[in-house]
Amino acid sequence: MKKFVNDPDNFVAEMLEGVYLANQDKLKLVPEFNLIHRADRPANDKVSIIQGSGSGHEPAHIMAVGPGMLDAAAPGAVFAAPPVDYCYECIKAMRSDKGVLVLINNYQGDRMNWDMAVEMAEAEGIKVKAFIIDDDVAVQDSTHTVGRRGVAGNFFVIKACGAAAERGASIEELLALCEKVNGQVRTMGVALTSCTPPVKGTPIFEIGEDEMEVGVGIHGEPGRRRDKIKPADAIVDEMFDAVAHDLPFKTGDRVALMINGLGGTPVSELYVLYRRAAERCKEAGLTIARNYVGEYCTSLEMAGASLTLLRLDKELEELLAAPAEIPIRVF
Amino acid sequence: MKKFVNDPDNFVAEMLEGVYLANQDKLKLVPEFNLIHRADRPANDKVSIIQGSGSGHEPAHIMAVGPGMLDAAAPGAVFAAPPVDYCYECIKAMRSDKGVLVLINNYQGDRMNWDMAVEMAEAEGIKVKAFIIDDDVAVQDSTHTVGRRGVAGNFFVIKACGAAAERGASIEELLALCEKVNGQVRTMGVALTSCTPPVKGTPIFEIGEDEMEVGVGIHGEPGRRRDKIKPADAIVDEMFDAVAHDLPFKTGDRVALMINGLGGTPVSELYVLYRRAAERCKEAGLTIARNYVGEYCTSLEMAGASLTLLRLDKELEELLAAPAEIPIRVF
Amino acid sequence: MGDITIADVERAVRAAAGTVLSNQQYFSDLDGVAGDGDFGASLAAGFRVVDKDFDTLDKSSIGAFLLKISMIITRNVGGCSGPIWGTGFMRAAMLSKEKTSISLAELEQMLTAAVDGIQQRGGAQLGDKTLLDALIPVRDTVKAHAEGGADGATALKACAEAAEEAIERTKHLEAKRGRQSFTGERSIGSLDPGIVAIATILGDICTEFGVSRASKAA
Amino acid sequence: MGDITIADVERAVRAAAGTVLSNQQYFSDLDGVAGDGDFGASLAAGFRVVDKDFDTLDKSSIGAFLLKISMIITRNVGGCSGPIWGTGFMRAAMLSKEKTSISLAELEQMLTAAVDGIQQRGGAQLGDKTLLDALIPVRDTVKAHAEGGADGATALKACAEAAEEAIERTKHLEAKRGRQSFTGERSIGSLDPGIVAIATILGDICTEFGVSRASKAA
Ligand SMILES: Nc1ncnc2c1ncn2[C@@H]1O[C@H](COP(=O)(O)OP(=O)(O)O)[C@@H](O)[C@H]1O
Ligand SMILES: Nc1ncnc2c1ncn2[C@@H]1O[C@H](COP(=O)(O)OP(=O)(O)O)[C@@H](O)[C@H]1O
Ligand SMILES: [Mg+2]
Ligand SMILES: [Mg+2]
Ligand SMILES: [Mg+2]
Ligand SMILES: [Mg+2]
Repeated sequence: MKKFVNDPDNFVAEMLEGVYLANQDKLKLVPEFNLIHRADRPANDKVSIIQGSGSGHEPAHIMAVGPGMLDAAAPGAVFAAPPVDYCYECIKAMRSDKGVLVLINNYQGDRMNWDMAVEMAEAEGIKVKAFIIDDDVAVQDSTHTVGRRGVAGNFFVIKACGAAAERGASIEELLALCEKVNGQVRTMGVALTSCTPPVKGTPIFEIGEDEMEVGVGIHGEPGRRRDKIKPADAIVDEMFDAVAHDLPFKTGDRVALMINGLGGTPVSELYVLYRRAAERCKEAGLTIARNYVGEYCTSLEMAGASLTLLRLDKELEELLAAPAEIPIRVF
Repeated sequence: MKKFVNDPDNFVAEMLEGVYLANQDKLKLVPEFNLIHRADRPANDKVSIIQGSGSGHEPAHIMAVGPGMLDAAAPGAVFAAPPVDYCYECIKAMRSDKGVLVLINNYQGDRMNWDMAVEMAEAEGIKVKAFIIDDDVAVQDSTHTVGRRGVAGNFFVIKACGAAAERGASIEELLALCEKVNGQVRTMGVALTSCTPPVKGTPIFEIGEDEMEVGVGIHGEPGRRRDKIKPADAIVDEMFDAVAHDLPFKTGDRVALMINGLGGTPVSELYVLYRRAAERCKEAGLTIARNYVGEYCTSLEMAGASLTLLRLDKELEELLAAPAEIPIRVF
Repeated sequence: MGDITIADVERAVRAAAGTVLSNQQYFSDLDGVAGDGDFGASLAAGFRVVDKDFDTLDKSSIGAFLLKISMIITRNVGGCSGPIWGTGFMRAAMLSKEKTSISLAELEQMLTAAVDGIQQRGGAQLGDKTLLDALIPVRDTVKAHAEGGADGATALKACAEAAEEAIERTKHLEAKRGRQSFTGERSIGSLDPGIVAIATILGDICTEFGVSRASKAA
Repeated sequence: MGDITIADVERAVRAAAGTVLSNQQYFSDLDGVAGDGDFGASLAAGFRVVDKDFDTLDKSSIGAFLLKISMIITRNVGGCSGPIWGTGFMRAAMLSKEKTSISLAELEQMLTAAVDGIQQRGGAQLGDKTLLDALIPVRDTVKAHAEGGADGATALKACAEAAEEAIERTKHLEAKRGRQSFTGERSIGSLDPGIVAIATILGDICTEFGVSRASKAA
């Protein structure tokens, strides 16, 4: 296993401790519940925004905790939704008179655990609301299934709500904002390699040296199909078409464009992808008001990338540009 | 080849175009010379700071171009120092009355090409000075060789000089600052995997599934020895000891600690490494005044990490905290 | 008399814990085929605690005991399995408060309560290729044997076989719940780890009680 | 008479370009052993242009021609090879201005100038396991043949052999320059790509001029 890891069972705990040690002035850590929260929150004059999904998607979500973003995150084991207790303790710790907003990526495990936790918290009179994010266009919606997955698009929900919450938005206003962002954001990803959860110790799926997984999930779930690796531009074209036609995005739209690395792909390649995506936006008459090139929602060390488009309006553009401060810094 | 690439020969050119397209308001691109520079520079009241080495180390150095950091970068092909012409055109484009400071990582190729370019520029009456960075403790210095390699520590030279230059420091003052930073920064890296330059198409070295390269170079040059992969803490201990004993760092020192990912290692693992490094600093009586966990100087998609320690004083602490703005953003 | 004592329940749960711990890798690998490969680790995180704390668990009644099991699983198991298994044990516990022994008919009611709870929690139906496709037939088997007045051993053997059959019967189905559902048609042909887990556990319980039948799935 | 004409120089350079382009992968692989694996690609980036623009290059004199080659290499080749090869051709060009043919003695002076320039540029000495370990013996060979009044073909054959010998002779040495030097003792036993390139080029030039000798290295 080509990983920096001690006892695999301690991987998440040690990562959390590392994040805490690097940000002791700003964050607090409650190890029993994998809980990382802002040292200066909760505050009763601000809605608390929290998220917890499986680990292995860093910087999502523990490294997105900070002013203008999340107030707390309570991740589970790698790729496993947090147990009910983690969710419940996270809500309780971030209790605020203005309420607690739980952002949930649309996976059955995350939903069930958070549902139970929300019920428990409400039973105690805590004001808490949950919102489900499902931006992945790879798996088609269907009444039978749980619906689309929540992937890199969750960044935009977090950022918009985080900014609005700092300005005193009510939980009802934030839920409306979630609806708006989630309704206008679409993502699709492609994997070139598999990834290995430390405890499992072996790759989550097999893939040939010349193969790619189109529409892969951020937990290594298979996507639309297995195919031969194509030139970067052809891959972008497929992701762009899937994403752009889904909403659909239309000539004249102002958009945020995100090229998100899945963990093992270097930023140099992400910019090669961005180049083509920007060309496609231009051809489609979309104006890129803001761009994001880097890692926002990963799958451990998986080599791959996802493309996200978010349709903007004045409010969103302004919220995305608002200041924020998180553990991830570039200088 | 598990890469997002079109024609491998165009990899660097397309990456540069991507960086430009994502930052058209702030950067200019001169494709003939792989030149990326601040759109608002040069300015005669500020020393221009430039760097150019091989590509494949992104975000170093093209994504470090911006206010408070570099004014321009002119990378060569992947892992190859830029040809003399690129260096020369970069100096010329950034010509300033206050002078042009060239930061060079200590590799023979980079030195020879920049030397020739500096000679040519000086012959034209351009005020230009060069500084050689060599922070890597992995390869021992020796009168026979070119000396130590310049690796992730170059970030601190860039950041400190970038901040000082914005405040009007003279080129002589900046050279003194370079001496100070380079004199107090030490780095060592470990690779878990090899990496594949797009044009070469095959890994730069072979390494077993259970092996690591201790003291690897950022171009895949072999390091001190090949060894079995050890627990994360043991790897940190070896890097820390090599780095700390080299200067040496002493009880009471205030330091900047950087855990730099080599490209293919996810940030979750970097924080596992940070955790142990912070423990070691504490044991050694070093106060971590500022920390850096992420990718600063990479080797394409190589899985691995380096540990850098910089001894601080008030001036450096203040310069490192100064504002900067580069293409790499986190929100 | 065919009654199941609290001692039987304890042995069965302990055997189940053994099954989960010794099959962790196998269960995770099954989950890796169409899911995300964490099923074995998730479940083991809970049953490891069950196994460790077993001797100190409240055994004043079957209900009290199962409630503890439910809480341990809810506390320690993430993913889908925490809520699914935690809810199942919880509902079964509700119907066995104060009881120190239960009849097959009462067991059937407990299993029905567990199935209902799991369906409310996760919204899965029979045929969605989840562990319910093993649990529901098992419940029906207990019902039939209870009505027929069979003894526990006979019923247990039949339950293990019913769960075992579910593995192959659902293999060709498309998963509609949990992560495997995202793979859509590609989940067809893969074994559902939850169903395999139920069958393996029942097989090992048979062995534990010396019921002549070795689990094929283990 | 044993003079070397500008036509000979053109053929030799074109043959060298062919060698570099057809051995790009091989040269890079050699560099990958103890270096960074870009030698073949770096050199090819320059000689590809030489080959492409060949017909339009200034051929008014040997010096003018070699100057152009030097400029193309300096412009297009990065890494150590750009300055090293660019400087070498540049210095040789300086001594052949206006000349359309040169004697072996003049060739020896040109090679000496190239060697000196490369040493000034990169500070390498004989035995540092760089292409100088091939170039210097080649220069000495030309000198000996010039003094002995040998003809071009005989000298060329001897030069190719001298370069060829350098490959094995330096194999056990430790690299002191360029990236390979960072590998220290671990560079011992590896072939230096620069030396192999010189030998391969001279071998192919022999073939080009029908001098009875096939390069072993190619
Ligand atoms: N909605 C559901 N109802 C009942 N069982 C389910 C449901 N969703 C998943 N399961 C069972 O859980 C198993 C997967 O468990 P686990 O891997 O822990 O969940 P996750 O999909 O969160 O990784 C599946 O094999 C299936 O049998
Ligand atoms: N200082 C030097 N003087 C002469 N030749 C050198 C020197 N350094 C390196 N070389 C030659 O250049 C070759 C490596 O070229 P190249 O791979 O382009 O350089 P880099 O080390 O920058 O990647 C070596 O095999 C060696 O023969
Ligand atoms: Mg899971
Ligand atoms: Mg090189
Ligand atoms: Mg799973
Ligand atoms: Mg090289």
